[in-house]
Amino acid sequence: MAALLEAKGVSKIFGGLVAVDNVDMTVNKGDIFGIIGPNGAGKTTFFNICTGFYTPSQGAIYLEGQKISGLPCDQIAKKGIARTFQNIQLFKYMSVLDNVKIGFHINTRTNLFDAIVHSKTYKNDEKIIKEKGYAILEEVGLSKYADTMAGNLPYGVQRKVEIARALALEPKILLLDEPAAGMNPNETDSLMQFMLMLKEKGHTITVIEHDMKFVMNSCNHILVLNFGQKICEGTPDAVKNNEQVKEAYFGKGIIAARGTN
Amino acid sequence: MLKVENLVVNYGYISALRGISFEVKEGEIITLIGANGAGKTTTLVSVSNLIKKESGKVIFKSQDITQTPPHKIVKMGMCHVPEGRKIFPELTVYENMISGTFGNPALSKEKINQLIEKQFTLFPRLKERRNQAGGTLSGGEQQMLAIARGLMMDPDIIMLDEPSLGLAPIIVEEIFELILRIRENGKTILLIEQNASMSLSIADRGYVLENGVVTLTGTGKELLVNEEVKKAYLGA
Amino acid sequence: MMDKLKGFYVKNKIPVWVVLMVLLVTMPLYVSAGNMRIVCRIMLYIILAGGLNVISGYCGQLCFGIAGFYCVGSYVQAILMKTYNVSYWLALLPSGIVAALIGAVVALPALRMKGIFLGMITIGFSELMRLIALNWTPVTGGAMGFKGIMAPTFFGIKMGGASKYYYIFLFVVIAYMFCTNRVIKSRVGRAWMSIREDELAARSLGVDAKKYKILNFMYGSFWAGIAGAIFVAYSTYVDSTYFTLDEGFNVLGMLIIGGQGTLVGPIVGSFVAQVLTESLRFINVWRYVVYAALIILMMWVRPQGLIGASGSILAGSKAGKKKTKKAEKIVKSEGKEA
Amino acid sequence: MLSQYIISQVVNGLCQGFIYALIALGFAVIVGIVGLATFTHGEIIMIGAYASYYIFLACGHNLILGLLASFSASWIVGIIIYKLCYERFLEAPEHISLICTIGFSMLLKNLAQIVFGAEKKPMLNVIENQIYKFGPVEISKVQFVIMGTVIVLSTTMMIIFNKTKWGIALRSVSQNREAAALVGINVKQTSMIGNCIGCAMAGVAGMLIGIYYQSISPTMGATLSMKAFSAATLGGLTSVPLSSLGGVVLGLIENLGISISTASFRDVFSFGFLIIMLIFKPTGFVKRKGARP
Amino acid sequence: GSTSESGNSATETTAVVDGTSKGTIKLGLVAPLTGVHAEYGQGFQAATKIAADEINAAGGANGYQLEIEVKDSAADPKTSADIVTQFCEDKDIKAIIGDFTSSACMADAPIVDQYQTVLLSPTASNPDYAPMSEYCFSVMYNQSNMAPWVGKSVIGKYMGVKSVAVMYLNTDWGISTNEYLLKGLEEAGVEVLADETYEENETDFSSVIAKLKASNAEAVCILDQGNVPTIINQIKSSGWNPLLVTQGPGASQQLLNLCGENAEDLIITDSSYITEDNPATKDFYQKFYAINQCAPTDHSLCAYNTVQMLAKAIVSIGDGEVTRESIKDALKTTSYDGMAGTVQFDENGGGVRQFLILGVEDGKYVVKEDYGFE
Ligand SMILES: Nc1ncnc2c1ncn2[C@@H]1O[C@H](COP(=O)(O)OP(=O)(O)OP(=O)(O)O)[C@@H](O)[C@H]1O
Ligand SMILES: Nc1ncnc2c1ncn2[C@@H]1O[C@H](COP(=O)(O)OP(=O)(O)OP(=O)(O)O)[C@@H](O)[C@H]1O
Ligand SMILES: [Mg+2]
Ligand SMILES: [Mg+2]
Repeated sequence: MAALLEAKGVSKIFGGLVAVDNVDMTVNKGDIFGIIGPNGAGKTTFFNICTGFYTPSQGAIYLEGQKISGLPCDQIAKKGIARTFQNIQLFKYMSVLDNVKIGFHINTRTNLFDAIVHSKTYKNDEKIIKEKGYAILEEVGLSKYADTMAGNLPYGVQRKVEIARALALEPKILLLDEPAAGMNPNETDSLMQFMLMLKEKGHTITVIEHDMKFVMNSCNHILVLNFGQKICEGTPDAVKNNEQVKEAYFGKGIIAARGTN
Repeated sequence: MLKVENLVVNYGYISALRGISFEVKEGEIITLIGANGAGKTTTLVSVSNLIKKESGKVIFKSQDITQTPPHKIVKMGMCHVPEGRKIFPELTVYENMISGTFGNPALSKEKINQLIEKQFTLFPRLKERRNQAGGTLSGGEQQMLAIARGLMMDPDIIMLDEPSLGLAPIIVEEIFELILRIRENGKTILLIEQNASMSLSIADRGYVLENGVVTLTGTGKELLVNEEVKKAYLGA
Repeated sequence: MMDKLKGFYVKNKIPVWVVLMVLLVTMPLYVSAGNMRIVCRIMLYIILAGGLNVISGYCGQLCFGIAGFYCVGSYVQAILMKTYNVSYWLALLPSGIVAALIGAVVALPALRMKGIFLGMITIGFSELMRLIALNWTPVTGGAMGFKGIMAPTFFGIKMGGASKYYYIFLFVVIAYMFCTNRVIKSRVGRAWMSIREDELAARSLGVDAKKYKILNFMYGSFWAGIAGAIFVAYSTYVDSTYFTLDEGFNVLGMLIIGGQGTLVGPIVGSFVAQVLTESLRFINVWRYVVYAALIILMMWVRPQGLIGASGSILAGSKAGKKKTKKAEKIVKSEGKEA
Repeated sequence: MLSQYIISQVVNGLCQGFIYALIALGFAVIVGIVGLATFTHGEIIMIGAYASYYIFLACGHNLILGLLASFSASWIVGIIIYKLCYERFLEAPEHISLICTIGFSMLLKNLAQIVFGAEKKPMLNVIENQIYKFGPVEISKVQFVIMGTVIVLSTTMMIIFNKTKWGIALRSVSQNREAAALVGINVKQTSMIGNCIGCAMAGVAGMLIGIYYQSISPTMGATLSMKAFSAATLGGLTSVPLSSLGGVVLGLIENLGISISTASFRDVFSFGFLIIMLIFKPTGFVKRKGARP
Repeated sequence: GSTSESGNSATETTAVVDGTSKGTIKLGLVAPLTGVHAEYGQGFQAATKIAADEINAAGGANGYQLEIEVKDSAADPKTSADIVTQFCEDKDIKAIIGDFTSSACMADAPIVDQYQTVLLSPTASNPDYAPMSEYCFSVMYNQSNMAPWVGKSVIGKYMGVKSVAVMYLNTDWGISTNEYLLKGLEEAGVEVLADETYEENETDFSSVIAKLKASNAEAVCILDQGNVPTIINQIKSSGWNPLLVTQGPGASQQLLNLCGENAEDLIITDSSYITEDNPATKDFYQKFYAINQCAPTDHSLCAYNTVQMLAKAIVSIGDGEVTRESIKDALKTTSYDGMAGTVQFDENGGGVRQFLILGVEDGKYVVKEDYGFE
């Protein structure tokens, strides 16, 4: 399979702190690619580099063989990377539908003059947004919340809205930062089903998560970071049995064990 | 120690809590479980009096604290580690921890230094980052800081709102061990967790919240084996 | 009260508009010339507050310097008309465009900063514009000002005097409302609002924040420039004292009283501010003391402005103090399912 | 001769810069440390100046009494401002309290014109006009007092805000009020006292400015507060010593600019400098910390 | 403080004194009672009231009682123009007095031209203002006569200095005064070593003063109004002691109060000096003080003169009908001989006044040269 997203020797340094240290990564089309690692290992920072919020101190990121690091984040979004945030960044005072509508930004063309004269472009765009917007909400199971203000929703639902909004970009790859945080096991489970469904539909997903059950059962490939460095990479089983990972991440295993049963 | 009677809280038209009652005795670990939006956070927030209550009563150390301002409640020995971290982004890690001691003026300088060292051994990450601004920490580091800040005041009762949120499994383990250790020191704990199986397994008693009302109570063990609870919160 | 009015409007859209238009068009017939001038002043401030509303209300960029754009528009119109003998109508658009270009220049630093720092830049810019007008004597007339800028003729009717010039103001206000209404309901408006709500998230969704902030400043300052341009020919005289910082604060005050981020906010704000200051004349020097007290009182009663929605990022109350019954049901039913 | 001229312009710039710094101090405390938006600063300066004026009129030129009067008058106004413009809007977006303070400043200004009279009042020879010479540098006694005040106040403030527990409490209040309440800080009281400290500093500044310029008027604060606002912004708002540095730099830039052109370009230099500076360093002299995606 | 009498009403009516009254004539006064220029606007209000009361008490102007309606323009030209329109719309108002700033007056000019109503400003000083319409008048002297005289006769001849440094306000008034002053200085052969301008809201003049000081001029000429005391104080406290001459602020008690000892030896030109110990102005001073609790300035005196001149114009209409038009025609030729010399208008409606050269000695004004010094 072709490499969709590639990182080559990426590092990020804050002052004296090496947050990401010479990391290589290859995400193939159709993957659900997991990134795990202890707190402060540099996972979110790595995402921020992939999506253009940070420029790497060293190395580069490639999307379909094209170098994207150094581009501003909105350009990268246009190239086809959509993301969610670790600490939810919804438009809290807007309705769920409006949140999704803004997600269509890159897929529509209306400019100031189109808007003023209600040109053909404008009408087309509004039609697309309306139809597809509802379709996405339907798909994610949020249609009953369409008119609710996003900030008032429970934590777990907000996470879903963020995913729906990212889907509106029709991205080539979706980066999810701890999507299951704050969800109970049942909800985590349904999120997992949802992700697998997306995968079925041909989406490529990269996900950061601390819930091992979630990661082990959904990802087909896992990258483990510690102190910014890659300490291990491979299939869930390979990672699970890696001593270094056990020591740094799983601890005595009470929780990691849950991943297997 | 803490007694909540018939608590009702509304957000505008929405009723988040519709008459919740529960009790926390000294030295107990109590856990509240429930789905997203069941009202767990709202319960803690209204106990700390951060939002307006419609009706109901909160009694702490046999004093009515229903209308007591939050900072006074804290000074009575109640610590609340809020959902979503809420650390001070522009203060350094060290200053954030110092700010935790405001709730307990009785602490001496030595005691404070001791406490700081204690948190640092608990979360070595924080020690490495002690002069970094709180806002630039990673998500999990912020969560550690929030817990450490809460522990700095050396409270009598500590209310933890999803303390394991965003933490690596190894740290989650430590947190749970820590909770047990805190209890051994004679403190009381009110815990909210998504990971119901873990929290119930260490809890003395648990309350199940559903849509703003308590639907089930029992000891941790009882709830762990309860079919309904199993189905709804523990994951099949 | 607000809801009832809205309900009435929704039911009787067409009659309401017809009555409103007739009242507006025939205004000079039943309002005295002296009061027509106050009406014109209200309209001037509607356009200014409207321009500011686009910048600070819809895009969330703190701007104290709207008077600077107003100044640019005025002077460009005056210079074109007096120095280059361009006709009134032909000069209008360039005045707006020059103001918009200056707006783009101001937006450049705005790309990198927020809040009070941005506010400070706009204050500095506004003062710079005024100082240029004051000191660039050969072009702007300096402290001596610009005089004798004539109102235009329109199909042989000289538009001088408030009662006639009113129609020009009215036309521009309607044009502003029409365009802005369409823009904010489009992709462009949504992009602006997404920047206001959460710039980071907006950028992650591919909204080119730079481009849209520049566009936003240009659009807002364009209208402020147009306001300046039509104002000079109305006043016939202009000098730098018209464009003090206080003017900028006044406009911002009106906007906030009316309600930021709403289409009618500027109208209500400007109307209330002018009518209040005029009707308080009877208390003499106490006028502004009482007016100021009323402003504070108003913020206490309705911090989101007279028209503003309470569930908005600009409102000050936490999300969802007020919500539709429908939303409530949804949340409740969700709770049961879980 | 030329160098003498340059030296005297530099000294003038420094002195004026210290005046700006004096006002910027209080402003930085209110806006930067307590985290409240204000446009009433100029009027508090005026209140401080009038309070000391009436004391000087009644009790003779007693600096200590004047100081007490301006300090307490502006402290009280600080309380009123807090109650009217901030307390209710602590959770609300900034622009709301901003408008309240704009309203309150309008109220104070107009009220002062009615109560004190709209005309200028003389404040002559409170500190005798004595000039000290250090080689080519000439500095008057008042200027010494002002410089001393700025230096003493900014160091004290720096120590209070950075080294004491109360300082940490004050800063945490401005960053997250809910969390501050949860660690046991009395949010309302703390921010009120912070606001009052800022106001009192402005009041004292008002007295010194009155003494320095030898006259006071109800509208004296407007221009000065804009400059203090710029100075504090240059200083990055959150740091008291850097804000006073911002004031001094601003004064220097202005006066050096004037010495090569004319005084009517004063604001062109200061605002021009501010804009250029902010374009290159969007948060002033300090680096804003604590934010990341 | 504000006028205690004005109380809650903007209109000040004076009771009719005797039966011979032919009725009342209403005058409008537009002035900045609030805002940055409130000091002057409130001065206008008090001074016009004093004048009207005096005239009415003496039987009125040609038997007509004068009534003044005051409206606040808040120092905003737009508002000023709106108020002037309201006055013009009110058929009872026969003439308008005001506004304070030239900006406001110039915004008002087209309106009074359209409505053919006299606008008599006490203080408008922009040389372009009065020529804008035949209905526009100003009692503030015209710089083209005055400033060259200051340069040539006062600085050149009376003071006899060889070099001078000039600082002037960057407003219409300051710029035109400076221009004419330089002409006068040139004629007198006085060398101008520095010519500096500054903004109206300036507070710190030290850098301008340093520049003047570096020029080593014998004398400093200050062309300003409100800032003069501050400038004088700052010159003195910088340890410099040049000859000082000023034009613009008017010789008021306020100036002396604000400068204290620093005013000593100051040379100032004005058509009179308004202090309590000047017999000519004592009465006015006291009345003004009773209303405003502060000393009147030259601006207030000008406002007083506007009412007196309108009254004289009305008197000169005689048995003719008092209309807006007849007031304008009469005003053109009116000349008023008051406590501050003779005031009349030039062909454009600009003010022509006579001037004294005054000095300050022991904290008091002393007439150095009488009217007509050339
Ligand atoms: N802007 C910054 N300035 C300084 N240090 C930073 C900055 N951003 C991140 N860091 C540091 O870099 C490290 C990596 O942070 P990152 O957020 O990538 O961790 P993470 O792997 O996502 O952890 P978590 O699982 O807790 O979210 C952390 O130790 C953090 O303190
Ligand atoms: N500020 C608010 N405005 C309106 N509704 C709110 C607000 N905060 C919470 N709610 C609603 O109140 C209900 C209870 O919320 P609460 O946060 O207490 O739930 P929770 O049990 O803590 O959920 P989670 O597990 O997601 O944290 C939810 O339906 C939520 O949507
Ligand atoms: Mg992370
Ligand atoms: Mg919760």
